[in-house]
Amino acid sequence: MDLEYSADEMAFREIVRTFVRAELPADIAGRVLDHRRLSRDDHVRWQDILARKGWLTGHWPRRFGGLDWTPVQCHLFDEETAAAGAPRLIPFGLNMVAPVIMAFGSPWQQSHYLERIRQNLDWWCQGYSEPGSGSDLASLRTSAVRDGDHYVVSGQKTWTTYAQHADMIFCLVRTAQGARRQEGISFLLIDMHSPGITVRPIILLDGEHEVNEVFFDAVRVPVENRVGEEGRGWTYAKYLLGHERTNIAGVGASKREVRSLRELAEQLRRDGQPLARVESIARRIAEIEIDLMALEMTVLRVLSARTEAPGPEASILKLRGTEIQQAITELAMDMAGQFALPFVPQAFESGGVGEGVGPSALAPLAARYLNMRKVSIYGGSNEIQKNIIAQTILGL
Amino acid sequence: MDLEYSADEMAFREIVRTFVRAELPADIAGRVLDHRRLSRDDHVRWQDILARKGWLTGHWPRRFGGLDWTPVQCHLFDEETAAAGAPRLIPFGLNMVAPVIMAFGSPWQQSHYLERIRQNLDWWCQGYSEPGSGSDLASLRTSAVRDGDHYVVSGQKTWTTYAQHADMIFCLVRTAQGARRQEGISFLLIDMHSPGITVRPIILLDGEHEVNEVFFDAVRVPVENRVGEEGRGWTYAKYLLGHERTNIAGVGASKREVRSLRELAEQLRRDGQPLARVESIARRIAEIEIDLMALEMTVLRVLSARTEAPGPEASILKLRGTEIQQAITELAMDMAGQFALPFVPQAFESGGVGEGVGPSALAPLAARYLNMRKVSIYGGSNEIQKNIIAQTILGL
Amino acid sequence: MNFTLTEEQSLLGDAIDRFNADRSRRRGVDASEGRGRPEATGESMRALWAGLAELGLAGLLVPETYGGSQAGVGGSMADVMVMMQAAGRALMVEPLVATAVIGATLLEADTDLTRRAQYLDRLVGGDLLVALAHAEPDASASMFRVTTRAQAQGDVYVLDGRKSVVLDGGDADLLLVSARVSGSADEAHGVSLFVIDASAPGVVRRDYATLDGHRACELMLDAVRLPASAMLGAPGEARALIEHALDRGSAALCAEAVGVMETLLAHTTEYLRTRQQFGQVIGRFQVLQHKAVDLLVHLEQSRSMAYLACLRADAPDRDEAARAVSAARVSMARSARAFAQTAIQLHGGIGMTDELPASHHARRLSLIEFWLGTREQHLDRYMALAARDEATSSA
Amino acid sequence: MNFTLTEEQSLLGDAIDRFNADRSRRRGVDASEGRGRPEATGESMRALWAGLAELGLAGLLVPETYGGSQAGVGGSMADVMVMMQAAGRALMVEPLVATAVIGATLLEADTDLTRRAQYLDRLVGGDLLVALAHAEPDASASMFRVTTRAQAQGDVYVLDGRKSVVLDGGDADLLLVSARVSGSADEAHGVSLFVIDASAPGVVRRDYATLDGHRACELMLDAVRLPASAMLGAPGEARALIEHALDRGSAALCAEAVGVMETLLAHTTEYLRTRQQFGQVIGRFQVLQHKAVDLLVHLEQSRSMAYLACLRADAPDRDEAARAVSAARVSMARSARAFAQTAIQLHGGIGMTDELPASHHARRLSLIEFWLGTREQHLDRYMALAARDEATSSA
Repeated sequence: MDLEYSADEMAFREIVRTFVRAELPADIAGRVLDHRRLSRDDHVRWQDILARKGWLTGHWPRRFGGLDWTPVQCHLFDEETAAAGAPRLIPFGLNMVAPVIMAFGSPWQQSHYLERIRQNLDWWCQGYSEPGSGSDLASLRTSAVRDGDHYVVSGQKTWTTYAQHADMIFCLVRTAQGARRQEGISFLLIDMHSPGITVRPIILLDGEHEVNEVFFDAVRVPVENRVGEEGRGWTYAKYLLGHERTNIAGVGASKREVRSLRELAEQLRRDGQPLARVESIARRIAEIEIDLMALEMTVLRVLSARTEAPGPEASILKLRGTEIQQAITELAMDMAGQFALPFVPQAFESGGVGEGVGPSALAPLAARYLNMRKVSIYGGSNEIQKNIIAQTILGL
Repeated sequence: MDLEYSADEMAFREIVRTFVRAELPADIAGRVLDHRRLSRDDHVRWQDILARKGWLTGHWPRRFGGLDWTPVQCHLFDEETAAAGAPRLIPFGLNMVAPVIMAFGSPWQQSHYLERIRQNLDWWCQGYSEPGSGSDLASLRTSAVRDGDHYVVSGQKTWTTYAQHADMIFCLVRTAQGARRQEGISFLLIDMHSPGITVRPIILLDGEHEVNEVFFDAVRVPVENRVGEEGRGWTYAKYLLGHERTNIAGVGASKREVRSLRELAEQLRRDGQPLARVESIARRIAEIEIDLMALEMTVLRVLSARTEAPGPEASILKLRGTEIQQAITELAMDMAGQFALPFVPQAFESGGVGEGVGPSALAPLAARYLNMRKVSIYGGSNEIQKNIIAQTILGL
Repeated sequence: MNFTLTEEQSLLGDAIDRFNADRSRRRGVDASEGRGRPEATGESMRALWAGLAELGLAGLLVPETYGGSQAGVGGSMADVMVMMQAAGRALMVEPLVATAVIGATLLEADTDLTRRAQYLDRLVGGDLLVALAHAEPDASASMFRVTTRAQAQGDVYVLDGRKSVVLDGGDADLLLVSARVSGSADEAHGVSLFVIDASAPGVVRRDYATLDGHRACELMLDAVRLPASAMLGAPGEARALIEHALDRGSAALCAEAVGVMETLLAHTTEYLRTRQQFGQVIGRFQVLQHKAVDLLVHLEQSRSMAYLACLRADAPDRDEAARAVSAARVSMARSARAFAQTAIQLHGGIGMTDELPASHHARRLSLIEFWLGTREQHLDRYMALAARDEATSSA
Repeated sequence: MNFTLTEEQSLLGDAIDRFNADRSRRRGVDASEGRGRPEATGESMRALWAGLAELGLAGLLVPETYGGSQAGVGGSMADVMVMMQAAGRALMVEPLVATAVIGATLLEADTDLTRRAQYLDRLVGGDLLVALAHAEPDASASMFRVTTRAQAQGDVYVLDGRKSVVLDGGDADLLLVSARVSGSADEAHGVSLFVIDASAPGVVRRDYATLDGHRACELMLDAVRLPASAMLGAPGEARALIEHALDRGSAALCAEAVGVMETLLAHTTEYLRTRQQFGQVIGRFQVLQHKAVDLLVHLEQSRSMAYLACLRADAPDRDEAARAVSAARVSMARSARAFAQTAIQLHGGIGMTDELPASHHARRLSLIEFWLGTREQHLDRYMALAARDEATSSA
């Protein structure tokens, strides 16, 4: 038993740190650290930089062009990049569809799509939820009807994050009516530029455009774009879900945000004293920090217990990870006091148009607080995670 | 709209206060205020004093020998007696079986049993729960078989509070197997001194003997002791439940306990300072006090909205009442620090044998903390209360 | 003790509900959908306010002598409670708290009787929007730290300073500004209240939206020169008045929160009763049922505390009033936050959208939680008052 | 980074589990039922302790030179973690923390090498029970307030004072007592540690049970005369040593909590899977499922923090060690309380009875939560250390 990083791991951390310090564009880092809006281009630029270094896919197996990073290396990479203010990696290609293609994809899909993801050539999005099937994913109704060597896809997906930016979407579609609803579902890779696809923005309560409705009107998809066997999509989707949740723990980013809370506490004053010296505030920061230590240790335990993707215990990480993320923004609101109220959408643009309305660090806060309500809803709501844990781990 | 007590109400409060000051035996009040164990005799003595004054049943209608107190008068009586350290009134006769007998009992039952309750001649207990039917009361199996002008009762009740003291028990028994489980249940009044009744103590986690198992081995009960019609016991039981919960809000006692917290905070020191000056402690006391204000206002709203027994909103009072009671003892534990650990059963006896083990006010604390876990379980667990609210008030 | 509305009060509540329903119908949206924001409909705030004034809302607290509180209703905080609950139900954005509650309270205390009559007359008629500018950028635990300076120079005062998050301040005709004529930042005495025309030279307002769709402003006072008569009340002794006005405002917000919760709970249970997942309505899931129950419990507690705050805000014993109001604010703040978060969570993704009313109600609850003092500020105030009370009673 | 037990550690855990299972079989009760209290079985604590010493538990932390830590296991806090988790699983009441962890740590630091060898030899053999008497009746936020006085009079020290809630102090042969040779109550320097025979004149112990069935005592020192040699280590410089011993003790408690939670979770889910109400097992009710999930989450967090505490308690950087241990205690304290309360609630009435193991586990969790520092004390300590760390790194 040993909690310390090995010499090799420390060296790896140092290499990542040095690289990030040199290569992460300052304007992007500034926007991340100040909680401003990131453009598509910000994400692409940073991911291109990593792709050139081979680090976009450092966690992939070597046979698919990855570097076989260990779980601890992945954790260190996440921590170092997050700390420096790198944008989070858009996970849909890298961490969601890629493992499915690796495990179940055809040789062509593997050589074509994985290579393009590795080079950061495609922006992927995820076509799972539908208006009638949110938590109850298996009730999905978007249909794919075989027509020669194509499927003709019709239906609607919703809550599709960044569909407005995407080149590709991976979709669960119904190719047959099974006896069980989980049967007859297939897993398709669809070009977002195909005729018949329409994207409609959904504006969230913070005024932002992150998610979309995606409409499919007789969209023709080559059969070779089906992953694995027809009708077995549910199996692949479950495989994928295990991967998605791991990332949601978000330890690296939360550590950065706790540091930012500490800075805010030094900067903001109450009765002339920095908030850091107000006991009730200092205690809450300390408690969040301690919760985050417990989460980080749990992530490391789960990661080092297995080389395979973590199972249902990933749900625990998602639960605690999102609770901590929400606690951080709530505390920031309480620290802001009256300045929790201004809602200045321009503040999201770099340059701080929030100026003149309280401390500029607080300008995007109300929107961020509202936005963070989503983390306990998406990727399987926290209630669904608890159902999974109760059934799978506790056998209830 | 007016939040102030009327002149009449103020006068009533003064009369109660004066009486209690003069008549409540000091030894009993001392035990209540110091959280020591009360004997059967303590309860009986105090209830006799009230009975002589007619106040044991002040809340009863005049036609049954009561004084027709208004809900506000009842609230003031509860508050004044609790504040002075009076034992809580044993509710099983006064507030539980009495309303049922008033509403559904025979003239003989009304004249006989109600009069004996009014004079504090019988100690009642409640025979509802069985080993297999706790939350799911309707699954009860204790049987009553008709034999001439008697029922022969066999079976087992459990969690029977103070059965060891009781002269009478009101029981739900099964007189027939109905199509629905709620059918075929009858409501019997049984003499605890009847042959065939055995009481076995259940020792709780604090070492106390409060509850019991009660075994019925072919106990003969006169048919005239059945309340209302045979097979309609479920209706009477539901009627009763509405009454029981109201009392569980326990505002008067909680107000007394908050005062006791404040005294403790003046008495205990940390680093030479009274705890009352430690911000984190002072805040928690204030928050509990505020919660209690909200509860009291809600009780008064519910009470003044109707002269009938409150409906499902009583569940809200039970929920919040018990949460506050538990919060009070938890805070006391936190204030006690290391002195939360000693567990000195003798401390329950008056005279403070806890002496020599930290401040004597803390001697019964660990046991009280453990004991208070029960309030969210008994009288319909808080989960059951929420089910009731969801179904009855919210229509879910 | 009596929690019953008078018939007039019931009628007032109904009238406001009807007014809002009519207005929504005209706009083609549901009354409870929180689509009331003028900028969303192109209507002018002035016109809307005039409509409300006709209903008697602008002058609800104003004594009959000045044209307010007619037809047996008005003049008391109990009436304000009824009004604000209705306002909350429909997510009204008009400056009821700023003008009709806080503004009216302050103007009624004006010792310049001519001006008082003039302003109150305009206020009752809907012709005068007022905002109190009191809080400053450097937050204080007490809510009564004032560093804005009013320097006497001959027979004028020169005001310098900055006021923050002045709700409805951007639209106001009249700004009531607290400024220090003497003493240090936290001293109770030495604060005066000035009546300033919003168009006075040196007054700069930076207007912005708040997270719920209200508007607020930052107010910069740069050598604003005012005649001595601009002072409302005795020099340096405005704190008690401001505190009373803010307490009335806080009590009004407690009542507004109740209205918002009522509608949001109705929306949420309706959603739970209709949304299907896993072959049944999601309201059948016990965990969601219990969370909905938590909402109801928050609502009922908040309702109780709104009574307490509104019916005690005008108590003759100022400490008692303040203690009740701050207790209510502490309780309401916690409930408002938990309520907003839980209601969104129960709606799932759709609760996150701007499209659905739920998010609008949740945002209003956040505004109410933070305006006129945070939970911690009110808790500290409650504690200080409780300590003072104990010191007195044991003395 | 590596969370895997060595083979020897796994064997140690198994051996303790087996030992407890055997013992329970002999007593005719289930190993996990918390019926291990000697007074309940008529067994003597001495005999039980001798058995554990044979297993190597008494001397687990003692270096091999003194006869401890044999067969490739022992000598590290990682081994203690394994031991304490097993101890928690079976609710052992023997003085593992008092003697084998805290006592051994202190005695090993003895600079009197002959005495060190002698005592450690007896300790390893199970022939010496030790208790640290440090906390005093007047609680302090720092946990290091010492007012017990050791007055030098010629070549003896005279001790006067009182120590509170000395866990396992009533049975101890040897009391290790912190007392002040100079300075004021809260000063870091000036505290010495004295080795006192429990039968020394002037030593009075008032023995009592704690809420979980352990025993503790109040220790009254009334002019206890000790030779100068009774002092362990350098005069006035015992604080660092005591702090290290307490940190090891706290880390051990974190591990014990994990063991208790493991068994209690197993009991609780078993109950949920078998108890029937409303025609189904109650484990089908979603609300109860989610509460059981909360238990699991608390367990997994506590397990993570037990690793952190145990593997960092001996870190060369004492501040780092202290920060990790206090963080773990804060997290564990909250989890222990919530876990105990929720587990009882999930059991319903039966969880309130002395008869069922659940209540015994719950009570042990309460003991662990409060012993060697409350949640608030550890949080304050963590904050003070974090502040010190920041001051250093920014300097």
